[in-house]
Amino acid sequence: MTLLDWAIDGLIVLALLWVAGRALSSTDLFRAVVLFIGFGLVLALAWVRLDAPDIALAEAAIGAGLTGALLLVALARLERADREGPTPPPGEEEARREDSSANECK
Amino acid sequence: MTAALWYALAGVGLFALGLYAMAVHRHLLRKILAFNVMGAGAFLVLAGLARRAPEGSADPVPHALVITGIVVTVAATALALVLMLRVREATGAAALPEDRPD
Amino acid sequence: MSDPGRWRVRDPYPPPGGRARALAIVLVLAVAGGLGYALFALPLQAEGLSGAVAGRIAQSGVSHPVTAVLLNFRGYDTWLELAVLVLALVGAWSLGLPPLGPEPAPGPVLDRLTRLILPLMILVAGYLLWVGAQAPGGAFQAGAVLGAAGVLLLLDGWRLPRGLAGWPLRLLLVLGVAVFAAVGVAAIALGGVLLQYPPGAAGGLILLIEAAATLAIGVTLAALFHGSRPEDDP
Amino acid sequence: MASAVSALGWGVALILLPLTGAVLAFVLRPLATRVGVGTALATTLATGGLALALVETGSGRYPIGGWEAPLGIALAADGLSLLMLAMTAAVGLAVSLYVPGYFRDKPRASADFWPLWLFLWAGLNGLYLSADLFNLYVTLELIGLAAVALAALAGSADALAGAMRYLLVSLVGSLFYLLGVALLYHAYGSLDIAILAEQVAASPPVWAALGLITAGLLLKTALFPLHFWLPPAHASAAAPVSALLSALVVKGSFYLLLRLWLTLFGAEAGGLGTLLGLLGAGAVLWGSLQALRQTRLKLLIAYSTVAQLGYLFLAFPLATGLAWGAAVYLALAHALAKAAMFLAAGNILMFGGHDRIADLDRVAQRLPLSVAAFALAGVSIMGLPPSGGFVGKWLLLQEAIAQGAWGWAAVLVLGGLLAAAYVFRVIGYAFTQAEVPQEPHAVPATLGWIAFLLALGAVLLGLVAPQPLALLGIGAPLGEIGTAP
Repeated sequence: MTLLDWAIDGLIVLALLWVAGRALSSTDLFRAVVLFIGFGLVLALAWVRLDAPDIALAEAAIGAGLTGALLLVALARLERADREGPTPPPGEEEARREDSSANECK
Repeated sequence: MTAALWYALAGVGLFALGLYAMAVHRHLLRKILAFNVMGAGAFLVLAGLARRAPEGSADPVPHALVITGIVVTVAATALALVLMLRVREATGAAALPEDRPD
Repeated sequence: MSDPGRWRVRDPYPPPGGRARALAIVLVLAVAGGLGYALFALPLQAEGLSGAVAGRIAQSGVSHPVTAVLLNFRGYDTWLELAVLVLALVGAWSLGLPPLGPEPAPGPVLDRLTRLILPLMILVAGYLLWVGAQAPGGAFQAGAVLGAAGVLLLLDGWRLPRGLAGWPLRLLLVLGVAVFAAVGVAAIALGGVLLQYPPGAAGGLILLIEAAATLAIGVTLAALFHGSRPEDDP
Repeated sequence: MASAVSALGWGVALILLPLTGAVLAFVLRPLATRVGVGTALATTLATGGLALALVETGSGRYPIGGWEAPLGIALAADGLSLLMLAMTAAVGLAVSLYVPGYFRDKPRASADFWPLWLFLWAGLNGLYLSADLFNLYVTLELIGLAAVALAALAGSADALAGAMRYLLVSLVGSLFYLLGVALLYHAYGSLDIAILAEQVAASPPVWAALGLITAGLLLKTALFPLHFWLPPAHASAAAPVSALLSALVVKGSFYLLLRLWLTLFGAEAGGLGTLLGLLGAGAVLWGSLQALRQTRLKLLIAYSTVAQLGYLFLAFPLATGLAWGAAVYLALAHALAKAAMFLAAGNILMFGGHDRIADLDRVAQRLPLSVAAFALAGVSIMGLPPSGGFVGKWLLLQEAIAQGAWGWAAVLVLGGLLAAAYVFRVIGYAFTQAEVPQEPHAVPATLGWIAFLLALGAVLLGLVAPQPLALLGIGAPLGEIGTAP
C-alpha cells in the first residue's frame, strides 16, 4: 500500500464523517438534504476504493440519486404545507378519510 | 492497520453519528436522514471488511448483501417520508408529539 | 423556483441542549468505543465466502460473482427484498397522501432536457441490465436508472394515462416478485427445490428475472417519488 | 435427509402462499377480501401440513436453490418454529375471518388491509423458518414495514404519530441487528445459524454482536424500558391490527432473540441473562401498574402487553429447557388471549363508539359474547388454572423455586395479582350502568364469536399442555425440557 493510497483513503474517510456530521447538524434542512446527497456521492467513491463497483453504482443511483430526490420532494411538500398554513382545517382531514377508518382509533 | 479496517471504523463512526442525531434531533426529516447515515455506517462495516480477502478481489457475498440492504433502506425511507408528510398533515408538525416545543 | 428564500428551510425544532444531549453523547461514545474495540479483534485477513463463490460460479449461469450471489446463491434474499419494495409502495399508498401537485411549471429547459436525456437513461438501464451477467451492474442499478428516468418524467409534469392507472400499473409493480415466484415454483414442479434453476437454463432465467425486476424496481421507485395512488385508481 | 426436505416443502408453501396472496390482493384490489380469506385458509392448512410432516420426520432443513449453507440460504424447522408458526396461523386465521365484518362499511380500509397483512404473515412465516442471519434481517424489515403501515391504517393523528414512532424504532432496531450480523459474518465467514453455532467462541466481536443484536431485538420486542413506543402504536390502531401487532408481531423479534440465545449466545451471555430478567420483572410491574391507571380500554390492553412480554424474559436468568419451554408457552397463550382481548375491545368500541372504561355502560348484557371473551382471556392473562397462561407461569414458577430464585417467583405471583386487578376493573364497569346513556351500533354476531373462540383457545391451551410441549421437543431446540406437569 503506497502513501498515496493512504492519503486518498484517509481523505475519503474524513470527508465521509465530516459531510455526514454537517448534514445532520445544519440548521437549514434544505442544506442538510443537499449535504446528504453529497455524502452519498463520497460514499460511492469509498465503495470504488473498496473494490466494490457494484455497490458504488447502486449507492450513486439509489443511495444518493433516488433517495435524494425522495428527500427533496418531501421537503418541498413540507414547505408548501408550512406556507399554506400551520394546521389544516379540522373538517378537511376528516372528510378526506371518511371512507376509511378515521373514527376507529378513539 | 489496513484500508478495510479504516473504512470499517468510519462505518462505526457513521453509525454512532446517526444514532446520536436520531436521539437528539426532533424534526422527522432529520431523523430519517439519521437513519440513512446509520444504515450507511452498518453497510460500510459489512462490505468494508470484505476487502480483507487475501489477494484477488474482495468477498462478493457482503457486496450482494449491501446492495440488498441499500434497496431495503430506500424502500423504508420512502415509506417514512410519506408517513412524515401524513403526520405533518394530521398534527400540523413534522415532529412527534412529545418533541414539539410548545 | 424564482424565489431565492425558498431554498432555505429552517429547522423549526432545534435539538435540546444540556443534560439530554450530554447523556446521548456518552451513550453513543460507549457504543462506538465498544464496536471499535471489537473491530480490532477481528482477524486481519479473512476469506469469507469468496472461495465458496469462486468454486461454484461456473454453475451459477453468470460470470460476475456479485450477480451470482444476488440472483442465484442468495436469490431468496433478493426475492424477499423485491417484496419489501412492493410492500413499501403498498404502505405508502395506503396512507393516502394527496396527489403530487403540478408543482412549479416545468419550464422549457427541463422539458428539453428530459426529452434529450430520457432515451439515454433507458439505454443505460438496458446496458446495465445486460452487462450485469459479466461485470458490475444488474437489475438494481438498472432499475434505479429507470426509476430516475421516471422521476424526471414526473417532474416534467407527466402523469400516468387514465387507462393504465388501475390494475395494469399494479401488475407492473409486482412483476419482479411475481416472475421470481413463478421461476421458483417452476423449479419445484420440475423436481428440484425452490429457486433451483435447471442446469443450462440458469443464465437465461436470471436474465428473465432481472429484466422483470428492473422494470418493477424502476416503476416502483418512480411511484414512491410520486407518493400517492394514481387519482383514477378506485 | 430426503424426507426432511420434503417436510419443509410445507415450509416453502408457508412463505409462498401469503406472499402470492399479498401480491394478488394488491393487483386484484376489488377482490382483496376474497383473496385474503382464501389465502388465510390455505396458509392455515399448510401450517397443519407442516406440523404433521414434522411429527413424522423430525426437524428438517431445506437448501433453497439447491445451494447448501454457507453459500446458500437454508430453511429450517423444529418444534420451536412449528409452535410459533401455529400461533401465527391460529391468530392470523381468526383475525382474517374477523376483518370482513369489522371493515364491512369501509371498503377502502379493507382493500388496503389485506395486502399489508398478507405481507406481514409472509414475513413472520419467513422469520420462523429461516436459518440465515441476513435473510432474517430481510424478514424483519418485511414484518416491520408491514406492521407500521397497518398501524397507520386507522388514519387518525394519534395512529399516524404512533406509527411514525414505531417505524423509527423498528428501523433502528433492525440496523442494530444488521451490524451485529456483520460482525458475526466477518468473524466466522458464515451467516448460517447452525454453522455459526459450532464455531462461536468468546471474543470481543461475539460480545459486540451479542450486545447489538440483543439491543436491537429488545427494542423491537418493546421490553421495558424500551417499551415507550408500544402502547400508543398498538392502542391507536384499528382493533384487528392491534390484535395482530400485540399477539404476533412482537413475538417475532422475541422468537429470534430466543433462537439466537439458544444457539449462539447462551454460553457467552454471562450476567446479561440476569439483566434481561430484571428488565422483564420491571416490565411486569411497571406495565401492570400503568394498565391499572388507564382510562381507555385499548390502552389498558396495550400496557398489559408490555407486562406480559416481561414474563417471557424471566426465562433468561433461569436458562433451563423447562424455563424456555415455559416462556414459549406463555407466548402462545398470550397471543391467543391478547388477540381475543383486542378483538373484544374492537366490538365494544364498534358498539358504543368509544372505549372509555368508566363509560362502558352495561355492555355485559348487550355484548355478552365479547365481554365473556374478555373475561376468559383475562383468566389466561392473570394465569389462573386451567388456562394456557397458568401452565406457562406454573412451569416458570416451578423452575424458579427449583433454583431457589425466590425473587423471580415473587414477580410471577405479584404480576398475576396486578393483572387480576386491571381485568376485574374492566369487567366491573361492563356490568354497571354509565351516567351517560349511549347510542349503540349493531355488532355482527360473528365478531363476538371469533373473539370468544380465541379466548376459549387460550384457556383450553392449559388443558392440552402435554401435546404442544411434545411438539416443542421436535429437534430439541431448547435442550432437555424435563417433565411436564
